[in-house]
Amino acid sequence: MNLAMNSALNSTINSGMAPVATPWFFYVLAGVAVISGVLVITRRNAVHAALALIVTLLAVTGLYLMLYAPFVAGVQIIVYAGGIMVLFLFVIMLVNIDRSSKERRFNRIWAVGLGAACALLALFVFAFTKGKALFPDRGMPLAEGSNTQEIAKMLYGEAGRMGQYTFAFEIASLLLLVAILGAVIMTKKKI
Amino acid sequence: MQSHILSIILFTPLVGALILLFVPKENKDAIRWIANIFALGGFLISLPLVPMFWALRFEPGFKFLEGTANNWIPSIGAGYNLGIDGISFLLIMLTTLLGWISILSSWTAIEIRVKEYYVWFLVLQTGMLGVFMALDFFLFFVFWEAMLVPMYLLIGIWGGPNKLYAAIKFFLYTLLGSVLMLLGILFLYFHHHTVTGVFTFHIPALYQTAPLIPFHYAIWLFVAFFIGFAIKVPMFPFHTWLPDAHVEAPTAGSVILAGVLLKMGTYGFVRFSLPFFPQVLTSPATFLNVTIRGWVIGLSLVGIIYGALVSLMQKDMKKLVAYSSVSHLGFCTLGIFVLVPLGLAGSVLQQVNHGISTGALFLIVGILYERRHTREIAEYGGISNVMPLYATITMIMFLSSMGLPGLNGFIGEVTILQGTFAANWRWAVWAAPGIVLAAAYLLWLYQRVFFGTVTNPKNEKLHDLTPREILTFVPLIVMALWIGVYPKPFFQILEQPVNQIVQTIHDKSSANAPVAPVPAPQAAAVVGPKAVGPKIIGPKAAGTNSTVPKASN
Amino acid sequence: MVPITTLHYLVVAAALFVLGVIGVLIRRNVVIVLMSIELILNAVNLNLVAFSRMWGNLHGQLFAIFIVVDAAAEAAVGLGILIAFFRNKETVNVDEIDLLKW
Amino acid sequence: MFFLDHIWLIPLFPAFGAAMMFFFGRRLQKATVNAICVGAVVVAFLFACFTVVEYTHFAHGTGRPLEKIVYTWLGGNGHLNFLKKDGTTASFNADAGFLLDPLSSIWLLFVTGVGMLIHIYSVGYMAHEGGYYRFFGYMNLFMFSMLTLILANNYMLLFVGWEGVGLCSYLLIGFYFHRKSATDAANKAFIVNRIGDAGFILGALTLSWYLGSFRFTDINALAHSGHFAIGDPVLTIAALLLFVGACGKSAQLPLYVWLPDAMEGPTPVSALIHAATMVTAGVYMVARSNAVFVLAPTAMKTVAIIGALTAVFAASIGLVQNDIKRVLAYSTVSQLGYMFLALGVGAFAAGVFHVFTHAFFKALLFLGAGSVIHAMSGEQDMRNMGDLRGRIPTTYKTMLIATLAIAGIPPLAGFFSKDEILWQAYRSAYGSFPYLWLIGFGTALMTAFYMARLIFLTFYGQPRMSHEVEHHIHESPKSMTGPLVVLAIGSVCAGWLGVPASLGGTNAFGKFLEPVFAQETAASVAPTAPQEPAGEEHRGLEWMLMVLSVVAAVVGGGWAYGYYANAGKGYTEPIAVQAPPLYTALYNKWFVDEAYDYAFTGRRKIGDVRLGAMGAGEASSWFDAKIIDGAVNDVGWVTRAVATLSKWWDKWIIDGPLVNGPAILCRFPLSPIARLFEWGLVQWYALVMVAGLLGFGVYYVWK
Repeated sequence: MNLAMNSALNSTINSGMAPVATPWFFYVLAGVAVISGVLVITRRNAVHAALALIVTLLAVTGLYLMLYAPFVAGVQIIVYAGGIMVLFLFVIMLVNIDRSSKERRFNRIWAVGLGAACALLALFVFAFTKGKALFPDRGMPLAEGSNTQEIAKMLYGEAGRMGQYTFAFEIASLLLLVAILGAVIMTKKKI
Repeated sequence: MQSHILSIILFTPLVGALILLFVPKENKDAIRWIANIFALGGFLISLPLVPMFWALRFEPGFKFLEGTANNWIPSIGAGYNLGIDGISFLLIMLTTLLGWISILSSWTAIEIRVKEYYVWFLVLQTGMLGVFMALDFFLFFVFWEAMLVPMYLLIGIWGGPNKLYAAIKFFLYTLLGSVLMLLGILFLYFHHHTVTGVFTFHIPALYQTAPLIPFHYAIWLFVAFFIGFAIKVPMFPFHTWLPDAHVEAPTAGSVILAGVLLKMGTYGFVRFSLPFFPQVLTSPATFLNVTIRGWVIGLSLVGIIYGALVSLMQKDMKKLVAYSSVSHLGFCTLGIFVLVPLGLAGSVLQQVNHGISTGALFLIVGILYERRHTREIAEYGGISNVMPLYATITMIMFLSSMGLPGLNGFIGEVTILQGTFAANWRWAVWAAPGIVLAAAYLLWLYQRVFFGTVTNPKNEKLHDLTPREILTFVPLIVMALWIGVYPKPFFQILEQPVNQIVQTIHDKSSANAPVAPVPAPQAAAVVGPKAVGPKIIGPKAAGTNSTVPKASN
Repeated sequence: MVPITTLHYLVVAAALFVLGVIGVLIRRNVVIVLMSIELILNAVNLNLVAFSRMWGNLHGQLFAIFIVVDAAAEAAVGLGILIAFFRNKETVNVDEIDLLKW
Repeated sequence: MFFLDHIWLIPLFPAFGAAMMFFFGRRLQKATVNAICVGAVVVAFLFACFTVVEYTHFAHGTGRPLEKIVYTWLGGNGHLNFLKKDGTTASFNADAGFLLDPLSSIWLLFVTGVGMLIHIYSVGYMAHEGGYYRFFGYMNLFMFSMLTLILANNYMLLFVGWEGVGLCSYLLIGFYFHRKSATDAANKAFIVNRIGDAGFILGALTLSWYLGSFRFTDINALAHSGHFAIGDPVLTIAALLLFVGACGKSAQLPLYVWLPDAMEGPTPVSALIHAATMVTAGVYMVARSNAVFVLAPTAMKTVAIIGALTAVFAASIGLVQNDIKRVLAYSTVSQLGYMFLALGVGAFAAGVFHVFTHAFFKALLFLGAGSVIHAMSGEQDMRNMGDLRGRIPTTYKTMLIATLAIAGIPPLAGFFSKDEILWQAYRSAYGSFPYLWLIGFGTALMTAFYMARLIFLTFYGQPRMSHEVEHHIHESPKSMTGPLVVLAIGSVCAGWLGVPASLGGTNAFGKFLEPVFAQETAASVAPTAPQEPAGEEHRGLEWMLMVLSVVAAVVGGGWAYGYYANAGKGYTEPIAVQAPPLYTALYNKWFVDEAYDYAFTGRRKIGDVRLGAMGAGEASSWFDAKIIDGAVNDVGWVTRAVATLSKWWDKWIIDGPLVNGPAILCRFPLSPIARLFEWGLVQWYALVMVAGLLGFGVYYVWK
């Protein structure tokens, strides 16, 4: 049943449905993401950096949507933009931002770091140009409508059987639990 | 049919220990209450086992089995397998009872590091129970070693003035035995693989293959296991860790040490040495014209008399009781190695009796120690003037320990002696002086401590037993009287396993002698579909097998 | 106009990745270092989702979700450490966190 | 059949009393204690009487034993088997079962009867003592154990009572526990008894191993079955081992030493335990095992010889003792020797008869002595007594009767039983033992002498006590004199139950016991022993022996009269005058205690050497500490030495040039360079990671 549906969907999509958005939409989102990424690492004020990061995340969310990944996009908004960034903002408020905003932004070896990063960028560029042929022109289409169900099946299983990722999922929840406990214990004033 | 009562009994103390970890260490009374509740709970939880076991007491084999073979670490063939028979059942009940009593007795005795003390004690309790329940050698060894550490800490932290010496001696000495035993276990493990092609630590499976070991290996294996267990018992030349450990250990530690830990050695003899090496036990003279069994029994007899003589001259009460353990355990090992069902039954019963009586003796010494902080006999005298109730209870337990009929000690001793008579009357005659000397050292001790007038002014103000202390003795006295007056249920519980053990020894040793090994059908069933059938070890092995003599009953 | 291929996304992801690396390597403020790590993780996520699209199955997306979980855990613990540290040393500058230097 | 069916209740009455004392005694009034404890024994006595009456109806003169099994005590469901000597298997089994036959009936009656009287006596005697409830608790516990002993139907249950009475004896001897001599005596009693007990238990186990059962009825049946030849070695060994037990309990050579010391206990205890009941347990046990003993002539001979030697040995010591209770104690040992002599020559009934009569007059003597001591405010030394006959007349009269009885003056009880023994020894079926008769005769002479000496020193002569004591002398209360009178009647009349045929009697006592012993006597006589002499032919000889022993009694008494009748302060002992070395030896009890202390207990050293148990203990302790533990510690020392060596090697060789050398090398020229990579900045480490990443990337791209 599952298989049949998948193949049916694939055939309809392959038969020439257009991508969700036009290319310029991609360029806009990519540009926003990169520019606000630059802001994240350059802003002196951490609050500003955090806001820039939120923008980046939202732009990346847009990119996810363009990639037929609505569920991941949702997670991205809810967990990242909603949860993690609030956490960051709280922490920024807790720690002393006045002082850090007056000090040097970069450490002493910033030049080396920048050089290394540039080298990395160069490596990427080189790799991409060299390996361009490896990537197909258009991606395999995915069923957008049933995306969440499909993910759910893989995560939770169906018809009483464990899904492929159920165990990993449980482990992940345990990881979160440990992280929560760890965070609580570390931030408690007196244990 | 799969009942989990054994696991429940086994892990109740451990749960208590885990819960104690979350109690703040300043809150000593809460810690004591929780530890006591879990110790008492451990005992109460084990009580349902009594009717359950009683219903099955005539069934052959192990009961309340848990887990299938090799289910724990399949890759090496280790399993979480529990199961008990009458022998382990009695020892388990003894362990839960003594565990509760000794934890109860520590209420006021332990004032420093209370939390750690109780945590370790409860861990120790689980370790001991595991030893008696495990049906997998790997699991057995884990528990065997697991209870070593808590005991080491109990002696080393809460012990007397010379505690470090005693603790390290105890640890190293016992570890030496454990290492030898581990080597033996590994040999059995690989031998099982050689014969059947399966790696497993499952004890019932090893029962099938161990008797096939060629004699000249088996004898060394026997010695390895023997030393491991003999140190634990302790038998005559391996006993010197015992007085030191006892003298330095806290009261409850001594109670558990004497009451349960020593039984692990004798339990090992019964559970492993006998069924694994029938060919060694029934072999003719091997060393200096005496059979292996003769040597072991000789050591037991020497232990009986020697322990009694040494305790006669002790000046330290705890040391006296410790050496008396050597003497009593000599009776136990004697009963085991006469290889007669009666002797074996008496030996197990005597182990229980020794746990009750000597446990109580250590409690008794501990009570005086707690009040006066000395164990020198010369420091006391006339105690029955100031502590009459204590004196009465002491008298009862002394009588139980020296084997007065109507109390428990007699039942075990006379059963062992009757069994010994059936094997060789000379052995019984040599054991008899132990009975006389037991009366001598205990009564002399009693006279010096309790009789006379109070000569030491420090003893004038001693207060008699508190209700809590009385409570620690009541179950022991009840058990002593019960076993003494109506031991039939105990004999009924023991009948089946001891007959089975002796039967297998005689069967194996006679069936095994000249023929090539044939795995019993049960072995195939145990090892499952992977069994590749018998692998004849080769002409060399067959040749050596043929030199194994017939059993000479 | 050139159709948007997987490579486009990879380029964007690479850019974000490098930005994140730069942030990790040169910023002194620990908070911003942590944010840069989030940036790196996002870049990886973007890659995964793009590859998921490329191969036409959902494993990539699932990995992305797991990485989000991991990011959340990492942020929680990291910020916890940060607060504990800040309470003791009154600083959030990463080059002053050198207690283990010797 | 109510009483026979509930025979197991008899021991439980005193057990109940003891339990009450154990749990509540401390809080009870003396009157309540009396009601419970004395009441329990009275009830037990009445119950025992009814039981025996019912038993006589049950047995109809056949003497068939009544067995009542309450529950299985030792043994499970019968699957605990062991190999007998002949290779067949037998089941390990001992019941909590009771056996009533003529033998146990007699013991039952006199134990409960005498016990009851002594309990009543104790109410008066112990009235002013501390630990009243404790005393009666122990006494009741003793009654329980003794009744278990005599009613048991197998050796193991008998052993329960056997050790139980030993324990009670221990507790009661040590009743005045603040006195070291008392506790020493208690320990001595228990430990010496334990030696006997070890023998007993080995004997019982031997029997079980050989015959496959602990039960008396089974063993008797097997012994009668004719499967076993007379002189069977295993049975001989078993009988000898059992006799070791009897020696311990009944104070025979060489284990008699505890009994004289046992006089440290309160006097009623001496009367009940160390004269009338417990010490006869050995006799009971040997009589009970007669079937086995009869098959073992060597053992019988041993019993007879030991008995005779004990009799004369103890009597000789009794001649010169000054402590009134000690004289009686040695007298008891001596009389017990008589009993064993009788058993040893196969005259079981005569031995039992002497036990029976002895219970009355010896209990009476002890109680009378207690009354004297009571009157003398605790004085026990006869040298400080004298001329008491007018001041405590009841005591005097009753004690006189007892003395005449024990000396063997007709027609008092002792005459019949003692003469029966002497006659049987003389004409014994076990080969002729005129020597034994001679020893017995000499003992009779000595008995008369020391008993008369006791009476004259105590009740005649001139008063030798201090004035305060003299002032306080008074007759004892009714509760004490009452039992004395009853026992005196018994001492007079008990013998009439067994008037021998030669004196025109019917020997009812012997007839009653006949079923227990009859077959055995016949069986044993058959092959070797000479034909039993016909009564008529030997009647003259028997009369002659009777007259001889009466003459001996009179002569002994007359001697004593000559020496002691007018003893004043500083009177002389005739033996001390005529044979001083002998007197020293006798006065010091032939130095047996000292010899034992040197040889067996090790309480005394020979020079610097300590022998015996304590010597062995010291040697073992030294061996343990120095050799065994020394070896263990030496192993530890060697390990440590090796470890120290290793440490040195480690520190100066391995750690020095080999480890630190390169380290120094690194530190000086190399470390500044290396430090570039490790300078503690987190971001530097991150940079290294990025470099690594780059490296990998480059590798994969250009590969």
